[in-house]
Amino acid sequence: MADAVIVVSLLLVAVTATAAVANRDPARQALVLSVLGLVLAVLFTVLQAPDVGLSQLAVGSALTPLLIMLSVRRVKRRGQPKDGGR
Amino acid sequence: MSRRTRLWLVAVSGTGLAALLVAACLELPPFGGSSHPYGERAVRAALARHTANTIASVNFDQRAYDTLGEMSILFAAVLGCVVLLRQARDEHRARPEPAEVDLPVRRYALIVLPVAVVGGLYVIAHGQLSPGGGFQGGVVAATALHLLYLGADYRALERVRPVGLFEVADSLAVSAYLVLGLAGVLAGTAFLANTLLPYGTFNTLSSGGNVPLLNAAIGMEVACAVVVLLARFLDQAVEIEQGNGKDDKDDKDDKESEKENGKENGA
Amino acid sequence: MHHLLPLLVALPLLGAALLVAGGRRLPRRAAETIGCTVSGATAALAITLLLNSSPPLVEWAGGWVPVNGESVGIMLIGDGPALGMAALASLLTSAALAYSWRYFDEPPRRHAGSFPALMLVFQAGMCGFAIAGDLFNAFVFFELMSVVAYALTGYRIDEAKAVQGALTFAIVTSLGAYALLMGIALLYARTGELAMAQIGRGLDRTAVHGGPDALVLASFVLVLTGLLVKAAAVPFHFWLPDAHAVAPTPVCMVLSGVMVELGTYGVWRVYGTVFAGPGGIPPADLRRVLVVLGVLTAVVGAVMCWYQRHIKRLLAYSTVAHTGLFLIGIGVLTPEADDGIALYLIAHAGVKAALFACAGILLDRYGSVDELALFGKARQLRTVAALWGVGALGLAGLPPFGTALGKAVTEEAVGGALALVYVAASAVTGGAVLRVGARVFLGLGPRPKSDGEYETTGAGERPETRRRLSRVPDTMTAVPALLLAGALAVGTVPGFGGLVADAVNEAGSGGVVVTSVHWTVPGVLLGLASALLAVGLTAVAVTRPALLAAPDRALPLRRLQSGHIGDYVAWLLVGTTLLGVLALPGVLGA
Amino acid sequence: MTAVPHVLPYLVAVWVFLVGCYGLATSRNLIHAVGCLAVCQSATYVLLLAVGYRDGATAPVFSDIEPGSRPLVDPVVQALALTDVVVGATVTALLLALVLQVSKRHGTVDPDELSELRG
Repeated sequence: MADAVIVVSLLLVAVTATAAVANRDPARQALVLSVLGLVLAVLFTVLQAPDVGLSQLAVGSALTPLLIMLSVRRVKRRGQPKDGGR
Repeated sequence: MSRRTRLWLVAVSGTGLAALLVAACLELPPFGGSSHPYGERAVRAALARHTANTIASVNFDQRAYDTLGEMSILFAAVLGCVVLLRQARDEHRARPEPAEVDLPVRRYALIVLPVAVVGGLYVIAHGQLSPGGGFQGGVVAATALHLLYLGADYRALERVRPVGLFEVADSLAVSAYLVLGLAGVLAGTAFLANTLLPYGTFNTLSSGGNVPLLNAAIGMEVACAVVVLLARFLDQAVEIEQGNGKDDKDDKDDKESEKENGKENGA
Repeated sequence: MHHLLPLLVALPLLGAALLVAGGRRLPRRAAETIGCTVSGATAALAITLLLNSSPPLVEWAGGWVPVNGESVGIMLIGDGPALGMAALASLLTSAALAYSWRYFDEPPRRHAGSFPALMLVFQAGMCGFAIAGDLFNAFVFFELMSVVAYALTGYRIDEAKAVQGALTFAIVTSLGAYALLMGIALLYARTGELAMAQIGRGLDRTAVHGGPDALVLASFVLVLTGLLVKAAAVPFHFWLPDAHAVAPTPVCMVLSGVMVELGTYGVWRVYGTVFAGPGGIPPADLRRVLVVLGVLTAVVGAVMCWYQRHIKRLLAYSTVAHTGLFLIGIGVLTPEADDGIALYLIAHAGVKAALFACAGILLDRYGSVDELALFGKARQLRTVAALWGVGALGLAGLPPFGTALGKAVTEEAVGGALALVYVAASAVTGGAVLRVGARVFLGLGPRPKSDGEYETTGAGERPETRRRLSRVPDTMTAVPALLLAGALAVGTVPGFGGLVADAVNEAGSGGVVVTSVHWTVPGVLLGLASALLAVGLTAVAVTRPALLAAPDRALPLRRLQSGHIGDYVAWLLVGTTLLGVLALPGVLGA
Repeated sequence: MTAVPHVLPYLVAVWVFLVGCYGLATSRNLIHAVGCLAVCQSATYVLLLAVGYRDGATAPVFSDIEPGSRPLVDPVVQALALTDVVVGATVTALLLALVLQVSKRHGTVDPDELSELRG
């Protein structure tokens, strides 16, 4: 049972990573990356590494995509100088 | 180099590298094997020092010197981001307009926020017992604080988040970690030696000697570092604007950012 | 004594943390004083440890001294080369901080301490990498020095070139670091250990059926990729000119003077302790890998160096060329060559840092580092001109500079055609620097013309000082003068060469070898030959520019340096595969 | 024996690394390139943890199991991976900061349009 879960999550990691690279739009890529973070966290948990899973969840699926989204926003904001508060 | 040439290069060399790596994978010990000499030694050492979570023991005791390096990377990256994302000569700050937030979003954020912050602190505190620790809890607590941006608005966030203070706290946490390490040298044992404090009762909050202290220092460092990082990026995304043609003079910039920094805004 | 080894890391880090903590209130002068003091104290500590490093020091962080030969802690090495590199890094950091004293670009508002703090963290990273005896720990400090280096390279965010160069540097080096980590993971899978010496023993133990297999080869290739990216060997070198040409001058001094060389040092250390045994990579294969890459690097670096007009970029390419020479030296695997390279490396650090310091003075005084734009403009900077000329001759390897001594010893050890590579590469790079000096400081020859569109000009850069200097401050000339004096002392102080050689041999894997390091007649002649060749090249280039101007033949080579991140990543992959191919015969034969 | 093929986890790590490299080399947007670098790095986590796994073992945390009662997975690789995760996040942050400055100074985040440094 556990083995099947490992195989499935490994394959999911491979697929999501490929999707993250194939998505050429950074905003959408950030979403895929956060999914990748989630899938990795699941994989790490079934590999009996809850510590790493937890930090991957916090970093990979929250922090990194958030930073990317903020950067996308900043880059998009160039050219349209006036913008609202959020 | 044209895109086509580059694609060819990547294809050819990627194939070569892939062949090499796959050949190496076939030589690796089979997945799930049982030979982990270092791992078994680490478990024994952790038990000898009354640390229930072996990973915490490896991170904060056996390989605490690695963690020092890692913490310095985080510290350096924060310092680097502060320097790189400073206000350039030709930029000025624009106060973002306060915006209306949907009530459900606001409620959700304001309810989740304290839960998440407390959860983060809990995860930090129990690092040497259960999965979690300074890193995980620090990131969670710091990210949670930014729910305030979602729930209320940017100015509310700015009031509870004096970035300067967090920077200072960040460096103080780094110093604390270093001082704990240096205590070992002063006591005549080795740097970062976990021999000064009693190891305590197995599986309690104060067990493990130095481990909870180092863990707390890391938790504080990570939390502050992530807050500062996110603050710098939010600054860029929301406040700093290119000085389209106006080319502000330095002193004016100074005044504006001084205002930002003094937090005397009455919003 | 050995308990003090980790202080090489802890001391500068503590200084940096205090600088940041006091950042808001700290006036600029206090921040700079603290920076210089801490950095200097660390340098003093490194030198003290170095003087006590025979027999080599070993420290286990956390006091985890091995029981029955096994430990769970991290090993720090304090032998001659490790502490020598740490001392060199510390001295250069101190020199750079002294150079930037009060004159460097205004710090970010309310962060007066951030530049010295970053430099101190950089110093800590370099020292930590130098004394690491544990492979993962080496990776951690590799990352630390890289991360700080990215931030320092992009420090001048108003400059378009600076941020682009820093980004290129960051992406390529990070990818290299991840390759290094993959290699470490493979080694851990095979041996279950992380300390370098233990991994080496583990490889030998598992290789009972004789020789290395694909796993060893792959881990070797991956680890070397990471280290060679840092060392800037062709074809991993593309980031270096882009980054070093744009980084602030004090940072360039450290980057070119010692950080790049730490990559070469890492190759030497990792091969010697991990892969040198019967279960590792056979010596013949390592020789093939390093000599081929080294010759390629030296040639590409020298040729590209000659065709630059951006002065800092020119110096950066000369660093590439010298990296090639260092790689050849450690690649032939003889104790004599190791000694020679150690001397060469120390003296080169002094000379290169001094030259960058002089280039920085030009930038701050004239707002340009372009050879053509500055033609004849710097006539009144007599002192700087003298320093520049002396530095150029030192780079070319004129006896009695330390560069010449190190080069001569290495040339004798490598022998034959490879010695010619040394003479040619040092002559061409020295000649290029001398040519710049003749044109910029003396205004010799006809006014040169731009010779193509595919190049980076150094004109129109912003000075790094608050405003253009009207007078060159004393610190900015004293620092290069001292550095050059140091490079000269390496070659002239009697007994210094022997000391270095003993320290290197004691740490080497070949057991106790007695080598003699001294000036020989052929060595002096070869040094004179390369210096003369450099002067000759300069004379021709200045008087008859058409003769040596960029011919179209060099254009394909220049087009490779496209500034495109995707290209550089592709080249990194090519280099990794090339490493695999070059080292393959030993694995197939086993 | 296990149902997981012996090399699948390693192959997945290799695949993820190479895919990340491919994306990095062909990227048309620097932010996307930084994302690809993060993908490359996740390969290292997968590889490290796969190396440390052990069939039928449990996490090396003794808050709820008796020491010595069950086999344990390797704690060292987990500590290494943990370090690696944090390093990855900080490097990403620094890279993004540089990308922001590139976008301000060059007005583009397409690497094809950055042509100041060459030759």
